[in-house]
Amino acid sequence: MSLNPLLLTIAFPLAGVVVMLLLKAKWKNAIRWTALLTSLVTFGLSLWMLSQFNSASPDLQFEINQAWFSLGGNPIGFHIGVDGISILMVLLTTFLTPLAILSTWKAVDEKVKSFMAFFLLLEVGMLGVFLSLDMVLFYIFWEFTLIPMYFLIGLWGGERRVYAAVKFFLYTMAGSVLMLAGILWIGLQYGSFNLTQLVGSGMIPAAAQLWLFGAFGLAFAIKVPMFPLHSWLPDAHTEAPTAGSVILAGVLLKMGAYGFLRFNLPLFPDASIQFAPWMAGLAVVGIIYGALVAYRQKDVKKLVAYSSISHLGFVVLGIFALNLQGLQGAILQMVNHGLSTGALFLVVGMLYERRHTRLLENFGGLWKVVPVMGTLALITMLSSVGLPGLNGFVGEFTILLGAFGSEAIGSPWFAGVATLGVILAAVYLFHMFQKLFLGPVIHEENQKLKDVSVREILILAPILLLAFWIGLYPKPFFMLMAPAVEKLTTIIQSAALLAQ
Amino acid sequence: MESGLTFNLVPWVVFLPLIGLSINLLFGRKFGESFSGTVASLATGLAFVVSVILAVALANHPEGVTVPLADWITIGSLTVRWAFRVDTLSVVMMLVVSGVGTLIHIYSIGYMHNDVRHNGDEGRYTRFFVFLNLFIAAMMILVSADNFLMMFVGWEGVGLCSYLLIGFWFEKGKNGTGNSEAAKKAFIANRIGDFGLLIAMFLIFVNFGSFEFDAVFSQAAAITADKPGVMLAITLFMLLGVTGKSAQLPLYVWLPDAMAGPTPVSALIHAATMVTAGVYLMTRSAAFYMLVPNAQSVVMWVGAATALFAATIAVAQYDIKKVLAYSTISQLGFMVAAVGMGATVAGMFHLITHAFFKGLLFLAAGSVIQGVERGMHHGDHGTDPQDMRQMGGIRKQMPVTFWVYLIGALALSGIAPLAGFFSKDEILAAAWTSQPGIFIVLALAAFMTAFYMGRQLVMVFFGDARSEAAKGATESKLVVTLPLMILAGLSVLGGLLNLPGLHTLEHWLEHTLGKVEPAHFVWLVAGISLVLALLGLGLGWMIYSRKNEKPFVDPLKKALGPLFTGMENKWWVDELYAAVILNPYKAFAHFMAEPVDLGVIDRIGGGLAAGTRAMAEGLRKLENGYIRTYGLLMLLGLTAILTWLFLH
Amino acid sequence: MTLNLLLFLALAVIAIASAAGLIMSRNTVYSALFLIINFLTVAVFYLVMGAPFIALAQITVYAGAIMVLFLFVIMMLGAEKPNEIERMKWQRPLAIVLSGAILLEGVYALITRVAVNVTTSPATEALSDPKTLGISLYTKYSLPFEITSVILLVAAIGAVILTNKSRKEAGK
Amino acid sequence: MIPIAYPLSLAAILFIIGIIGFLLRKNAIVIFMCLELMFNAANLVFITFSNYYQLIDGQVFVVFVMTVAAAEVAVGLALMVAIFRTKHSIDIDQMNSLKG
Repeated sequence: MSLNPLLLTIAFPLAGVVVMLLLKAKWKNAIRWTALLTSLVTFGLSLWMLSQFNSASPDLQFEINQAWFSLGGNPIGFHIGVDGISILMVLLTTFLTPLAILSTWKAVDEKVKSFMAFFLLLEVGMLGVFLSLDMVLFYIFWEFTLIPMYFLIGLWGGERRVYAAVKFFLYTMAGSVLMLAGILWIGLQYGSFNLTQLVGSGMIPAAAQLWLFGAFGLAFAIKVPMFPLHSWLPDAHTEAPTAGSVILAGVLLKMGAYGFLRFNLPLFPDASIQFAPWMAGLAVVGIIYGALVAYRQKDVKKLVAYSSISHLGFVVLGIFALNLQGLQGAILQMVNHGLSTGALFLVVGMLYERRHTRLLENFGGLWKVVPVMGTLALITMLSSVGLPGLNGFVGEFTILLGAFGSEAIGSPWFAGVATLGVILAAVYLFHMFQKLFLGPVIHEENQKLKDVSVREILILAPILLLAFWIGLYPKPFFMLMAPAVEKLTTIIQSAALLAQ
Repeated sequence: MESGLTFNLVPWVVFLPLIGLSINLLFGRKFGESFSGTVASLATGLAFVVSVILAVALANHPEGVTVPLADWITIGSLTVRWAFRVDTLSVVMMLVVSGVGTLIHIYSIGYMHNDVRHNGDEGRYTRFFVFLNLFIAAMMILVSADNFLMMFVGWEGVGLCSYLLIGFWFEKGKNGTGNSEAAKKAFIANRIGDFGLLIAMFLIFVNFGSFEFDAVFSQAAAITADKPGVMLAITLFMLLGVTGKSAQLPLYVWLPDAMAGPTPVSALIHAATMVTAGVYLMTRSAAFYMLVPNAQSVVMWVGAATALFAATIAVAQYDIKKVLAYSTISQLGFMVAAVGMGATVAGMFHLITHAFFKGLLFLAAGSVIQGVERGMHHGDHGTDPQDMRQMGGIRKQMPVTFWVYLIGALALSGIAPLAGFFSKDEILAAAWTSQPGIFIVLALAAFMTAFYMGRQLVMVFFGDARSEAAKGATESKLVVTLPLMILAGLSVLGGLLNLPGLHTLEHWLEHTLGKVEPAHFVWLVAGISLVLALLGLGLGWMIYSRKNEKPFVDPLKKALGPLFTGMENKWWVDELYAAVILNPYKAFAHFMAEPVDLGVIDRIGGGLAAGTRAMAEGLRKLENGYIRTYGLLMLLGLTAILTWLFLH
Repeated sequence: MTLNLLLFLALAVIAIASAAGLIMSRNTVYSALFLIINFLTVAVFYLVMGAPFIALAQITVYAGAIMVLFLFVIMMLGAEKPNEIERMKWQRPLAIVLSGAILLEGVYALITRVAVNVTTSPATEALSDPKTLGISLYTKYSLPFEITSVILLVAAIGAVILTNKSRKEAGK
Repeated sequence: MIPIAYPLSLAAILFIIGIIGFLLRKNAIVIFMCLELMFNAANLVFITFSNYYQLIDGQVFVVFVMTVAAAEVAVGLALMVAIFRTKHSIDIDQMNSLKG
């Protein structure tokens, strides 16, 4: 039997944790290097997985299905596998983790050992979520990610960290409990927890789909987060340490959107079609609402947090367009948002490290003082704004195009109003850039800020290079996900045909 | 030479400026100013050479080709390529952009040398040329794109460059934030336009199934017959995009503020090239507009109204660049009106000549400004080097600048036989034959154009110097004046492009735009327009050459009274927008952020938590720590269970 | 028959009276003595119902050892008489009402479910022989029996630790 | 012999008296004794039914109850002593620091 790349990818960070446990807590640099190398090797392993991946096939690959225990006579297995949708999420996770770890080099100096251990455990959890094919296993990983994140916010966060951590935990927990009920119901009622058996089997009748869609949807909608379930996000983002914010925005939020793609659409296609206009409506409200609220924030991190609500609104809109353009655009936009918003948080983190404040009013004119950082921040901001040629545009445009012509949503008005978000994004992001980097230097403390170090360039450069790549030549990404997405649309279309 | 191979050169019009900016980005600061300037100018110049080669090749194969470079977005039925289109229309635009662009690059070498010293940050010299090359690249993408989406890349790209260059001195301006505010305003106003363009593109894709020009335009007639409403929506949303980019009513407000950018930027982006992108778009999509007469009349009235409205404001401005800015808006109005009337060739003709003379005027104005700056005493902050009220008599100190300015002003006013006369006359002639209402509006605008140019000429160059700085002004160096002279030559000769009777440009463009019946040269119209121009110039001369008291008070102020105040204050449009859009938006956003988000939505979760807490508080009272109470409760439970057992 | 009944009634009266005395007496020492009386009377019932081993264990272990321990602690703590004023106003009425209700329910159950003619049997050899009890304890109930021994051990150690004064002070 | 209802009734009465004592007295030692009284009542029931069913198991359980009661008394009285040392009181109502 050859080595399974999935198993290696998911298990390697654990090995790093074990090594780290053997190190003394005061060997901070050794711990940092261990964490960084572990995450880099994990990234390498995921690239190896990509090289072995057959992108022409819509099927799940590298499947492992190891029986574990059984519930109500139905086996629950350690069942993992990867397809064109999840592989992008896996790569995003393994790509962002080393960068996030690198960003903590100076910022985290207390309890480094536990920080890094939590961080790698978080990576395991996230990979598990994206790779699980068994509903119970998925739920376990889903909840597992909460624990390290809870501690990352609660122990290394800002002033209101405990409040934010508890809020984050409770919100997510509240949603996922219903999902657990849904999972158990499906497993016991329809005789399987195995996603591959359930998808496309037509076992779940349309009437049951409605409330199951709601149960799963609530958990995912909180995680995404969709309006009006978002209020944990600004607090969590603001209080989390930079690396935490990066992973939170970059990957954890994607778990919600991924959940919609992996569970709601293929398991409940009838309900998805029925709810599509409502979900799209909420998404559009989220787009506009997030943009409006972001504009009035005084704290940069809060501004970026609300911008996430707006951006994730696009993702949900694309998903519930239920057509190829919308879905592929949404998946790409998930990656894009991970990169752009992750990079924005990194820039904000760099400013915070220098000035120990995140209030807009304490900055201004920095482009003159730190020109290289200004330029990097500008590109980051532009990628978030969706400037053509950068990654954000390709995602947003395809999503809006898909939503505009979507039969499931049924009206071009949704996409039309969502397009207003493009204007509003420019309003709040250019407002932010102006307040941070343009204008005169008003504060004496800002005169002598240091420009970016080599380490910080190393963090941002890969993200920005990817941003250009996706913006200019997204074809490889679309090719990678196309077969899996086509399979998904086929499931939905056949459900729609049956319903008629 | 094999023309197919020649056409394959087309991507280089984009690559060359990109290479230039990359070199400058990496090495520019190391090798200094002259290196940066030369590299950037060379890159743009080579792009011009490529454009010329393309034009020559196109002369033999006027049908043009599409040169695909790579796939961009491929999802299901959606296929968008990076593909370049070489046809007569795009090559004309390429020539204008790279030609005028090269001259302005050269001019900038000298101008920016002074400008970075005047503004106190020499490090930004290279950055300027990086941005300028980026702009050329984006503009080239815009004009050479083969599909709407790729064009949109250039469309937003030039918007970004405009933003960056308006905010080039981002720490300057009113309160230190004036310039960055202006930059932001420009980008957002453009984004509002882009919103329209995006919607138009969605409609195009949903109805036509493609973004490629050929595929779309070939179906236009069929779709119009099928869904006339859709076509009206497409054209009107596209018009919204045009009003943003080409500074038409109601989105023109960003352009005057954009004058915060260095003067070469105003010349290149905000006069000669970027702002004409809207006209280019409508010319390119003429196949749409021809089919929807309602949209056409909207377009022409928007253009004509803008032409007149902006001209009235230009009359009462004191900032030398603001006058030119409003003049640009007004002239863009002419072009839009022309395209609206179906006179696409006339529109393109005016676009080209306008690029010459307005580029010239801006550059010459820059020369004047720097002349005045040089005349300023060291440490003199009282003089605004752009304020015409503090100029006067500069003709003697800056003879070259004066003469080229004169040529530019006369061309803009429409004095025969300069370039502006022919192009404007063609538009007026088109209006004369079909739209008398439009003709009257445009003629009035033309008269006012001549008037404010006369006013400006007199205020800047004639009479006595009204400030020490103006008295001490000195002529600019050759690197600055040479491009001026070349542009002046073009402004004189530009009319040859489409002389009545020859219609060279019309024949060139008909390969792309189809046969457009050229407006007959009407002697009456030409006469009227010439008389109006002379009348305007003369009136300006008469009013402003009289002796004026110090400080300068505009003679029109007494004559027109409140009307002048209105023009002086730009009809309070900025204030109106602030009151109607900006402030309500801010207030609404604030309302959403604080009362709604923090007050209501955040409290949903918080309320649940508070409810749980209240419940817990209530139950907590039971746990009072007295063992005997617990015993009692146990007894209560026991009794209850027993009772229940007995009752069942 | 009647003799047995008379004996029972007499002892029952004593048992109830002593129980009442236990809870009503102000002096803790008296309470303890009342409890001993109660244990003794109940021990007689055990004897009557053919459980001599239990009866003797009751007297030696309960009435003897345990109650002595009680008295010992009472003496040690100085037979303190806490203030018996009730501060929780619902406690007394509710306790009495609920206790009455339970009693009524118990009586009701006895009346409805237990026929009067069902009587206790005279002592039999098999049941009253301690040997039977021993065999049962060491065979059928050997595991619980061992656990009980562990509990006792733990309790003994626990009691020592809890009252170990020096260790507590050292911990401070 | 006597009807088994009698000893059962007696057990019930003793138990109730124990409960009332437990709920109404504040002296911790008396409360302990009330517990013993309730054990006793329970034991009585065990013995009664052991006799009625002629099974030894009832007696076995009484043995267990007795041992556990002995253990409980040992620990309980030790606690009492420990508490008395800090609080100088065996008023049960003063031991109320464990509350919500």
